[in-house]
Amino acid sequence: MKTVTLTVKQAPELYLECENITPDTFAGKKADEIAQLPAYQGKEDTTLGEYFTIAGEAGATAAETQIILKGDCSKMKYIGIKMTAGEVIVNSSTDMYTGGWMKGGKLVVKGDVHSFCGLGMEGGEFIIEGNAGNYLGASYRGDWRGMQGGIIRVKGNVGSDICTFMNGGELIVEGNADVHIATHAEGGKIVIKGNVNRRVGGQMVKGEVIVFGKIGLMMPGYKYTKDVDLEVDGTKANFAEYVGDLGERHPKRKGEPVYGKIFLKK
Amino acid sequence: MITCRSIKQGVGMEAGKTSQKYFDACSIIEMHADDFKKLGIWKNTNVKVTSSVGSVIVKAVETRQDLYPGLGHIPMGPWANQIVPAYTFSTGEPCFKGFPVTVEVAMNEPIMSAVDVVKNACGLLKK
Amino acid sequence: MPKVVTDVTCPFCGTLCDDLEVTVSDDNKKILSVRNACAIGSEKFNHTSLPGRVTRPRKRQPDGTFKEITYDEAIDWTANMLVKSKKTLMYGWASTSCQAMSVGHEIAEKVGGVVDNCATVCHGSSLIAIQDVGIPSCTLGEVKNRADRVIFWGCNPAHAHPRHMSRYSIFPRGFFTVKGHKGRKIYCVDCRHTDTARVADEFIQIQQGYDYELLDAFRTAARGEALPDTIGGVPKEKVYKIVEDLKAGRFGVIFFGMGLTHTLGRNHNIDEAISFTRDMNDFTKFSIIAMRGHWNVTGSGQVLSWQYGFPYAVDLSRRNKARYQTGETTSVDLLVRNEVEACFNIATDPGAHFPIDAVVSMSKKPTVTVDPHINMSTEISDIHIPVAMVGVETGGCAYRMDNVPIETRKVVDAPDGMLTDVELLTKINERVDQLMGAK
Amino acid sequence: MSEYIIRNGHVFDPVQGIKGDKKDIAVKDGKIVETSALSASAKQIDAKGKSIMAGAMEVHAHVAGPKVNLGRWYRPEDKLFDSHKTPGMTRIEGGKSIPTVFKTGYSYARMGYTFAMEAAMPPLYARHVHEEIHDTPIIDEAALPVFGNNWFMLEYLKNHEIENNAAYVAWTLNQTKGYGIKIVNPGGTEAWAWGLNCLTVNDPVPYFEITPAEIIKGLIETNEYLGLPHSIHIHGNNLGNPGNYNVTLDTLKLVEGYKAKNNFGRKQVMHATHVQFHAYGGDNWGNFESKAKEIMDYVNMEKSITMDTGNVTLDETTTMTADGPFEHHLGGLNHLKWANVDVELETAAGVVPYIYSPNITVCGIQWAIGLELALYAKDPMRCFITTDHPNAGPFTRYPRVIKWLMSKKARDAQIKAFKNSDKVVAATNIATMDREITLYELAAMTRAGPAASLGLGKDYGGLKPGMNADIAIYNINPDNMPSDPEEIEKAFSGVAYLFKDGKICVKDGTVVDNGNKRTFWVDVKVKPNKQVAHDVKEKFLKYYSVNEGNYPVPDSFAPHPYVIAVDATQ
Repeated sequence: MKTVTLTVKQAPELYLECENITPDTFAGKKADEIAQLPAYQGKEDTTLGEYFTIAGEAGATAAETQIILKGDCSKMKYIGIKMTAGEVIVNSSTDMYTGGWMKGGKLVVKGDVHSFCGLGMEGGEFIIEGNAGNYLGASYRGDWRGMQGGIIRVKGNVGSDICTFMNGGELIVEGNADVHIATHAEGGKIVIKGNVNRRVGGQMVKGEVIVFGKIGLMMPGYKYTKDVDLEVDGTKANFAEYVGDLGERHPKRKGEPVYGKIFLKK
Repeated sequence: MITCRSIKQGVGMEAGKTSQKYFDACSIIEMHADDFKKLGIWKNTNVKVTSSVGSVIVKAVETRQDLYPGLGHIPMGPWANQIVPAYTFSTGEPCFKGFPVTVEVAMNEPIMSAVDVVKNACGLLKK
Repeated sequence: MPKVVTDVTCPFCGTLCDDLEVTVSDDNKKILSVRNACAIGSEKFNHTSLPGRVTRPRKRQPDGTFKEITYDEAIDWTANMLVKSKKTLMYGWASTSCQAMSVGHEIAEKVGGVVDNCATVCHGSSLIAIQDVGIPSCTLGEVKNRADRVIFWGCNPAHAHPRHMSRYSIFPRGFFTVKGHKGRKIYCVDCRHTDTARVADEFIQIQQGYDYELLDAFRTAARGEALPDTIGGVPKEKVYKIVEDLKAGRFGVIFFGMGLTHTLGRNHNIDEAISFTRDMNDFTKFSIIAMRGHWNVTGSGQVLSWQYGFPYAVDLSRRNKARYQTGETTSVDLLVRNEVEACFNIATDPGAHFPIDAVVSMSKKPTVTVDPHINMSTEISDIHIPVAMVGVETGGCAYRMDNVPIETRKVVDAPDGMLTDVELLTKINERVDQLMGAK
Repeated sequence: MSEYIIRNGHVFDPVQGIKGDKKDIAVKDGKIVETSALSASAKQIDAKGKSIMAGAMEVHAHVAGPKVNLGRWYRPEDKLFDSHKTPGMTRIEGGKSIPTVFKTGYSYARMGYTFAMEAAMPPLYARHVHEEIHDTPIIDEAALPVFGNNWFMLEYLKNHEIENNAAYVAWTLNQTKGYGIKIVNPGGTEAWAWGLNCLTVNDPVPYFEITPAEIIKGLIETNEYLGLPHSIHIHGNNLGNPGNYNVTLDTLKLVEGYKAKNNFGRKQVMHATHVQFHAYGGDNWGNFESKAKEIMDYVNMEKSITMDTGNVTLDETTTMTADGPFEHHLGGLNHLKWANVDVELETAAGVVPYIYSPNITVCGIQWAIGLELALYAKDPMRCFITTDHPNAGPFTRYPRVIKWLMSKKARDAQIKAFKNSDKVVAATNIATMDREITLYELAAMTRAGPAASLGLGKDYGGLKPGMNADIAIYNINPDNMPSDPEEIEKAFSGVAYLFKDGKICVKDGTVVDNGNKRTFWVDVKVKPNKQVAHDVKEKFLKYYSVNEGNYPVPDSFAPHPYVIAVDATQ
C-alpha cells in the first residue's frame, strides 16, 4: 500500500468541494498529477494543489492507496465520497458528505463530521472519533435507499435524523443521539450506547434499534413484547423488546407480520 | 415559546413594516393569565424575553386565542426573530416554534422600533 | 370617470382569491376602493397610494443614511457584485411573477447563485416530506364540492388565510355539499385555542411539539392497534373516536400550516400527516393540502422545478450543475455557516423573517434588496431598488397553494419611471453579460 | 433565410414512397423545395453514407404540466449526480426519468425529433402546461386537454347532446389552447374522486349514471362533428392489470360504424395510446402473459384505429397519469411515494416512481409485449413507437427501443439477460418473432404515421417539396447496416444534423441553435350556443374555485403559435 499525504496550506474563504479526495481518483497518480485535480469553491474552479501540499504517491489501484489529510479540514466537503477501496485518514474534523455513498475501504475521521455523512453508504468501514451531525447514514432527499451496508462507528454523539430510510448495514454510537432515529427504516441495525432524546423508530417497517441508555419518550406505535438476553458489540445484557411502528405498514413472512424492533437495556 | 402569523401582523405588514399598525401588532408577547400571576407581570407592561440566542423587549398582553400556561406567543416579525434560534436540524427551517425562553418584568425598558431592533443587532444603529 | 377592474387576483396569501373588484381613478394612478378582499388584501392595494413611498434606488452611505441613486447606477453596482462574488444567495421570489423568476434564474446560472425562496422558512419542511412519501391531494374546488370532513392542523386560516374558510373549506355550498357548513364536520388541532378553533366542531388542544406522536397515534388507531392513555396531552379515547368519525366520512381533507412545519420534527410531522392521509384512502377518500403563505411562493417552486428539478434551495454555484440539499443550500444555513459571499434579496423580507443570527450575517456581506417598499432588509442592505408592485401595478402568473396557476392583473400604473421586476432583472442580466464578456 | 442542399444521402420517406434511394433534398426559407428552386448560394451538406428522414414526431409523452413537474420536484434523487451542462449556448440539463424543460427540448432534438405532444393537460392547469411548453427549447409542442371525466361532458353525453358537447369542447380548446380530445380512464377518474373506479366499459359512473362506452362513443361523435385534425386519443379503462386485454378489445370495437370526417387527411376515428399497458392476459401476476397478438389482429383489421406502443425500457422511472385510481393501486404494490391530485370538475392525476427490473418476470413480459405490438403491426402508418414517457421508460431511450425493433440479435441478447428468461419466453411470443423493422418502416412509425394521425400530414412527417423543412440526418448507412446492434442505438442517439424549420439546430449530436419553437393549438369555430354559454357561467359561479375570467390561457403564454383553424359552423 502506498501513501499520499495532503497538508492544508490555506483555509478556503468559503467551503472547498473535495470530491476528488478519494483513493479511486488518486489511484495511479503521482503527487504533481494529484495537485492538478480540480477542487471547487462556488464558481471558482481551483485545484487541490492550491489548498494542499501533496507528498508521496498513490498506489496502482484504490485498494493499494492510503490518503492521509493533515491540518484543518473542517471546511472541506465530500472527502472520501463514493470510495470503493483503500484508506483515508483525516487528522481533523471534516464538513458535509464525508464518506457519502461509500462502497468499500476504510475512512477514519479523528475529529467531528458535519451533516449528511455516510449518506446512502453501501459498504466499507467509517470511523468517526468525534461527534457526527445530522442525517448520518441516511438517504439523499427523496430517496428511499438510505444506508445499505457497511459499518459506521461514532465515538461521540450524533445529531438528528440518523439512518433515515436505512435498509442495511450497522451504526454504532458510543454517545447520545438527538431526535428521529431510523425513521422509515426497512432493515439494518443501530446501536446507541448513550441516551436518545425522542422519536425512535417512527414509521419503521423493519430493522433493529438497540439503546443502552434512556429513551426520552417511546413512540405511541410501539408495544412491549418480552425481555431478551442479547450480546451487543461485546456486551451481554438483558433488554426489553418493543415492536412497531404499529401505525406503519408491515410485510408478512409466513403469514406473520414482520415488525421493526427496539431493544431497551434494563 | 411559539411565533405565528396573526391577521393584525398581516395587515400591519402590508400597511408597511415601519407603520404603527405593524409595531402594535408584532412587538407583543401573548401569555396565559396564570403566567401573568406567576411572573408578577402587569398586563400591557413591557417584559424582557430571553432565549438561548438573545433577548428582546416586548409588551405582555392577554389574548382571546388562549394558550395553555407555560406557552408564550410573539407574532412573527423582527421582534420575535431576535430570540428565534437559527438551528435548522439540517432542514433549512429555524426553530420558530417550540424553544425555551424566560420572561421577566422590564417595565421601564423601551421597545425598539422594527427597523432599530434589526439595525441594533447588526451593529448599524447610530447611538 | 373611475373604472372598475374585475376578476382581480389578490397578491397576498396562497389562497390567491381571484374575485376582487378594484375601482381606480380614470388616470389609472389611484386606487379608490377594493371589493371582496380581506382586511390584509385591501391594505395591500391601499398601500400603493400611501405617502412617502420610495420610487428610486437608494445606496447606503458610510454614515448609515441612504442617498438616492439612478436605476443605472444601482444595476451596475448589483451586476458587479454578482459577477465578483464566488457564491451569491439569491433569496425571495415569493412575491413576484413567474416571468421575473425565469430571468432571475438565467442570471443565477451565469454568476453562480443559490436560488432560494420563502419556502425555506415556511413550507420547506412540507416539500421535504412530500419528497419522502408523496402526497394525496386535490384542488380547493374539490374540497368545496365534496369534502364532509375537514381538519385544520397547526394552521389558523382565520388569521393567515382570511377568506379560505368562506371560499373553500368550511362554509361554501358545492355540487355534492349542498348543505354547506352543516354538511361538514370541522376539526382543529392546535396548541392555542385559535379563532379557527372557535368555528370547529371539535378542538383538539395538543401539547406544543407532540404532533408527530399524535399523528402516529392516529395511524396506529386507524389500524386498530393499542395506544398509551394520552398522547401529547390528548386522551386515547378521543383519538379512537375521531378516527372512526373520519372513516365514516365520504371525502376528508387535512389543511396544515406552520404549526407542523416549524415545530420539532418539521418534515417528519408532515410526513406522518401525509402517511395518515394515505392510510385513510383505504377506508374512504382523503386529501391533504399545505396552507402556503406568500401568494406566489408556490410559483417559485414550480418554475425552479421545471427548469432545474428542485422546488427551492437550488445551488447553481458550480454553474454546470444544479444541486439541492436542504440544510446545506437553504438560506438560513448558508448565512449562518457564512457559505456565501453576497446576498441578492427580491420580493421578500428576510430582515424581518429570518432569525437574527442569519440577518446579522447578511448585514456583514454586500447586499442588494429589490422590494417595492422599505422593510427590514432594505435597511441593512447596501442598495435598495424599489420596483412596481406585482399584482397591483404589473401583472404576471402566480400559483395558488394547490398549484393552480392564476394570472395576476395590473390595476394601476406604477409611479412614473419605476421599473417592474422583469424590466429590472433583464437590465441586470444584460449588464452581467457585458461584464462577463469583458472578462 | 439561408438555403441548403443535402447531397448523396439515403432518403426514407413514406409520404413519397422513397425507400432509401439516394436523393438530394433542397431547403429554402424553412421549407423543402425542388432543387431547381435554390440559388447558387445554397450551402452544401454531404450526407454520403447517411440516412435522411423527416423530423420525428412524438405522438404521446408527458413532458409539461402539473403532474410532470410534481414528478420532477418530488424526486430530487432523480437528479442526484445527474445534472450537467454541455459547453456552449445550452442551459443546465438534469433528470433521468423526468428531464427538466431544457433537457427535454435538447434531448428530443438530439435524437432527431422536432415535435412532441403533451398527452394530458388538465384544463384548469392549462396555463402551467403552456408556461413549461414556452420554456422548452427547439421542438414544437401541443397539448391534449383531458375530457373523459369532465362534468360538462358527463352531463351532455348522458342525454346524448352531441351539439352541446361539441360547443363545450370547442370552447375548452380555445380557452386552454389545446389540440384535441384526450380521454383517460373514462368515468373511472371521476369515480376515483370517491375512491372508486370503472374497470370495464360498462361500469356506470357514480352519480352521473353514464358508462365509459357511452362516453367514448359520444366523444367520437363530438370529435367527428367538429372535424378536428386529430381523433379522440384514448387511454382506456383498467390499465395495467392482468387480463385487461378484453376491456381493451371492447374499447377498440366501439369505433365500428364510425367514419372519420375532417379536412386534414386523417383516416382514424380513435387513437389508442400506450397499448402495451392494455394487452395483458392471465388473471393474476403469477399467470400474467402477453395478449399482443389478439390486440394486433384486431387493430390490423380495423383501419379506423391508430395506436402507439408504450415500450418498457427496463429503467428506473416515474409513472404519471390522469388515471388516479391506477397510481393509488400501484403505490400499494411497490410502496414507493404516491402523489395524487384531484382536479375539480375535470380530472385527476397520480405519480409513483417505478423500477422496471430485468430481474422481475412481469417487467420482462411487459418489455416483450411492447415490442410484439410493433412487430405484429401490418401497417406501420398506424402503429407508432412511444414509451408513454416517462411511464414505461424515459423518451431518451428511443434509440434503444429502435435497436430492439431493428435487431433480433439485440432482442435475443436482452432475453438472455433476464433473470427468469424462460418464464418471460413462456409467457410471450417475442422469442419466436424474426421480424426486424426496416428504416423505411421506422420512418412510417415515427414520422409519416404520427403526422397523418395528428392531421398534420400535409406539412409534416415527410420530405416532399412544399413540406416544412424538419429534417433528421443519421449516421447509419442502409447499404452497410452495422452488424453490432449497439451501433444502431448510437446512430439514433445523436443526429449528424437536425434541421428545424430549415435551420440547423443540432450538429454531430450537439445543440447549436434554440430554433424557433412553436405552440400548436386548434381554434374551432362553432355556432353560438346559448345553453353551453349558460352552463359555463353557472358552473364557474357555483363549483369552480377560480373565476371564468381567469380561466383562459393568455396569448402571451404562446408567443409563437401555430393555430389550426377549424370551421364547424356548417
